[in-house]
Amino acid sequence: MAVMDRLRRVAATAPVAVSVALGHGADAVLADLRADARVDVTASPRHATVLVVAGHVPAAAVAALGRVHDQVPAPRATVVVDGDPARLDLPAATATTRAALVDELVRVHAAVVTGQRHDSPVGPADNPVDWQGIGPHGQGGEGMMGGVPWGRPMAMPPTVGRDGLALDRLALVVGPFLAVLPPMLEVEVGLQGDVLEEVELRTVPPDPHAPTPPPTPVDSGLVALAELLALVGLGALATTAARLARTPDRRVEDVAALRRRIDRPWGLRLGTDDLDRLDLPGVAPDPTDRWRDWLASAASTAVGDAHHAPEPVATDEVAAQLVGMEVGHAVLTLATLRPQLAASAVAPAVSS
Amino acid sequence: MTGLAVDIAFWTFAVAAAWFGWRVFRTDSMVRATFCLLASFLNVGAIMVLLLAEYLGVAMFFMMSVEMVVMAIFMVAFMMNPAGLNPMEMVHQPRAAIAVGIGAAVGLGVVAVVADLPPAALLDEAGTIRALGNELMGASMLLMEVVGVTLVATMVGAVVLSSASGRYGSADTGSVPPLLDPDDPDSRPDLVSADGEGDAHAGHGGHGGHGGHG
Amino acid sequence: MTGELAAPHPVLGAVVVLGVLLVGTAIVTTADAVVADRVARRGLDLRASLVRPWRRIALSLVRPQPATERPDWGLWVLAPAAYVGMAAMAVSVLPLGTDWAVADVRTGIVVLGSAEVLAMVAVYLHGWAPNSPLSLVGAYRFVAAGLSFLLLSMFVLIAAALPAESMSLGRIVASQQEGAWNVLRQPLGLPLFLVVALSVSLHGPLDMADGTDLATGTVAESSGPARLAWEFGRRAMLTAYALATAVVFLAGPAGPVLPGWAWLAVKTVAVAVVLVWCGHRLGRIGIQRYVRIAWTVLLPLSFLHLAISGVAALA
Amino acid sequence: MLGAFLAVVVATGTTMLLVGWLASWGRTPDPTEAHWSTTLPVLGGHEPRVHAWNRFHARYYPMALVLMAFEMEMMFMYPWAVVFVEVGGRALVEMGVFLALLSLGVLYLWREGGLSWQ
Amino acid sequence: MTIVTVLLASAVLLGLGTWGVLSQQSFVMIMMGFELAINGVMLAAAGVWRFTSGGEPRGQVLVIVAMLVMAVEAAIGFALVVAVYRARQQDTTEGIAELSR
Repeated sequence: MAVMDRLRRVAATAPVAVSVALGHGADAVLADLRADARVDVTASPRHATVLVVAGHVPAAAVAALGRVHDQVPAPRATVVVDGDPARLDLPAATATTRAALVDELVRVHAAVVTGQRHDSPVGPADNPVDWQGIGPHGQGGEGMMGGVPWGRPMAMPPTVGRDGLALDRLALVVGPFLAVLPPMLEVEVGLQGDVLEEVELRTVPPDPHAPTPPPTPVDSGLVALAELLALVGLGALATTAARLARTPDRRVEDVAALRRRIDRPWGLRLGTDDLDRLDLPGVAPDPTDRWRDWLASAASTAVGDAHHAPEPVATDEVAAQLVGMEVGHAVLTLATLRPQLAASAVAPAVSS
Repeated sequence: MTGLAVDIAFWTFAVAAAWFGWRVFRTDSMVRATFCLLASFLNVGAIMVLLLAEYLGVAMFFMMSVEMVVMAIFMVAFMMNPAGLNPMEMVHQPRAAIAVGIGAAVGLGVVAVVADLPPAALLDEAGTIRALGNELMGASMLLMEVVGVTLVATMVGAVVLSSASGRYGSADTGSVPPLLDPDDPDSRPDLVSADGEGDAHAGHGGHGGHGGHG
Repeated sequence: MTGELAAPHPVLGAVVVLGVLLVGTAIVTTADAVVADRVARRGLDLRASLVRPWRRIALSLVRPQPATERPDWGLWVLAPAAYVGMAAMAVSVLPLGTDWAVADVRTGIVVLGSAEVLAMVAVYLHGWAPNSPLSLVGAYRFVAAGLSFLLLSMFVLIAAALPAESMSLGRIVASQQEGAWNVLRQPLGLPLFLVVALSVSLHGPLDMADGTDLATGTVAESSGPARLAWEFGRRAMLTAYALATAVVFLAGPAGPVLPGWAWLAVKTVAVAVVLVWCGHRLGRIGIQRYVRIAWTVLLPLSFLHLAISGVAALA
Repeated sequence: MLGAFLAVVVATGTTMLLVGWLASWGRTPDPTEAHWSTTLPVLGGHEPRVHAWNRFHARYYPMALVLMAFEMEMMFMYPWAVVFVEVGGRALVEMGVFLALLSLGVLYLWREGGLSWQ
Repeated sequence: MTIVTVLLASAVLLGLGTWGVLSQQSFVMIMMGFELAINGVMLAAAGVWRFTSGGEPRGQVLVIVAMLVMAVEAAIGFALVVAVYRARQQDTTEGIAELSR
């Protein structure tokens, strides 16, 4: 056990593995966490030690937040930034401010790793669906497709597929706290293989009486760029982008330097050049042009030009464009629409 | 390795090959079944190495792994309930099958024991690969080219049969959805018949080919 | 160096192979941290770069592996074991010094190929086992890539066997010492093989199974020691393929003054650093584009490579 | 020769055992014993409606089938490579014809769109 | 390890394969049975080559041909499964029999 104790002490000094649950208007916190070397932002809550809840989480998303909270392996802890843990049904969570966040994370992480803190799961301990012992094998039902093994039904009956092969369709709702998606976005997909056959896109709107968020002190385009870079596996460059995003007086040269490193056929464009072009009002059709716009805007706001807020997009129109895409393509496409989707979450656009 | 070690290794591999071969048909999970078959192949490959057919044995590993990965893809694609979450028996005539299987094994076993094959040991244990190469470049040259033609025919046949739309129109014209319950002919879900929409682009190579329809 | 290479006792050989994988993983992990900090321009705190990965490993060891709703535990444990096992299999047939290998089998390149294909099986199982949608998509994505890069790696290795007149990797090194290094006489082979190395070891920009766009795909449901085992596998596989690259194209242990194993280590580390650097500068390519390029560009290139190597071997 | 393979088996087996031991450390063998809400797959907050284990539509199945036939040529190529220098130019021509033949199959696959997602 | 023991092992594999082919209903499982049987055949061929041929390379070619048969069978078999499924949405032999009426 002495070995484990020593390991725990070393582990307590490791970068804090953080899963970030983003509410509305939390870009600044995300940029802080990405830019800080004391923190590792994980893509899956399973890899995290601490869950960070940032921004305004509407009441409609509280149940989903609880499920993400439980997916962080125990022992776990939650830190809520500028919010009220009780409102989120996470009674054990720590509240802190954006300024003190990383220091608090280091402290909480050490406490979790050394066994001094553990937030209990908030979801049910047993599957609410009663399935055990029903059916000849305990699968919860009769017949080949009638069972509900482990409380979950068999796949939906096959429907007509895009290429005429009607295989099972996975019906999933992805989001609103999946790190690969823009914040507060729920994607309801019918997945056949790795292709999206049906897509419905929903944003979770802020609560009616939610406090108006203060103007974001970061450049949302650069935050979106950092997320896009992380999604194509360029985590180190994402750090650079996030650092630039939170530097209020960033220099044009720095933005240009970042652009030189990623805007090349073998850089970020290796991931985005191949994405399908989009036909949406107010959005550049070419996926690469969309992040080039973010860089251009970041360079111009640095020298004091007026900052253009992104136009909201109609989610059903975006969803229509996603049909038929491979999962990875769809994720990257949504990431290139991050500012627009954030805008439409607050002020939904009407379908044209 | 001495003769005894080789014997022990042989029996280990032989029993493992047979056991995995049996598990193939006794597991609920299709993925497990497929990779049990792979394990059976790997054990036979190991026996081949013990038989000094070094190249063939190692090539078994290589060839059969690829084949079983492809097999797994198709198993999971076409077997309902591929993980066996909801256990079921998908067999018919089980008794007859067992009888025939045992009969085949016993019959061949008797032949193996009774037949008096004249022993002739390997002349050149170190040169088996080179001999195979010279055979393929020499006497079996024609065989190799015939194999080439066969494989091309296989590839073309596989593409023609499996692709969504051939030059004679969509392959799924007139398709019907399956029965939800195999015993109940009325359980066919009432779905829109496949009209081939959405795969008109599948006949053109080279591009991702995703429109906004589907 | 014309005959078969000397071999240590099998048990000692296993220790050597494990040692190579562990040391290689340590070097790759360190290189990864240093390159990441350089690319991120985090300043030149080399000590922080060097210490951070070890602390992360300690963190993994003290974290638990959560269950998913209905996983296939057997396959979930088998997958990382098989994946690292295949890296070990690859290392065991590679010459590790001037005149010795753990196992200089005559069918070395076929064993290397088998290790690669079985590694594909392991990755597939790793994505299948947790019964999670994103992991499953990662597994299938990798199989698409695997079925595409397989042919490249085979053609490249067969081309290397041509001048050696043998499938033994020891002979392939010897033939390079007698003639020119393969990087010179088979110039197309090295880039093609690096593509294979990145793909099979799941490193960026070709990390198809564990991509961050799938919330890390097959590893998305893993935590703690199980995840550590998988990450060890990725880096061990990178080590094995960097080693194979050094042996097949850079004449492995050949070189003046220094002992053979030292030259091999230098060349391997150089290849590994190049691969790691690629991962931090190149974005992940989409799977459909990958498959298309592999079959329509890289496969014809590998035919050309085979022709060039054949003519060069006869000349 | 068998001694060399014994070494391969021992090295591979030892490594697999050790890593398997590491990977099985701290597993809960029975998932029903775990707190249920912690066992849901990672989807960002929602419960999946069905198990992930269903008939998965691999979109590249024509490519997989063609590969299965195509890789059979490897069986011939490895021994060919060993005797290549010995046989000389004839071997180059013969394998060239063989590969050219097989490339027709790949060409057909590409022309029929089998390389793009179905 | 003698020719008899090798042939016995291959007979067991062949018997298991036959049992699988006859008892399974689904196409893909039947193909697995075939492959297992061919597995036994390959083992027998390798054994005969080792113990009775004196190193005749054609014995090895026979094993390669058996592998080839397996690959062709699998490729065409799966393509047929796809075609049949596309046309009839069925993956079992019984399903086809019912629908042909």
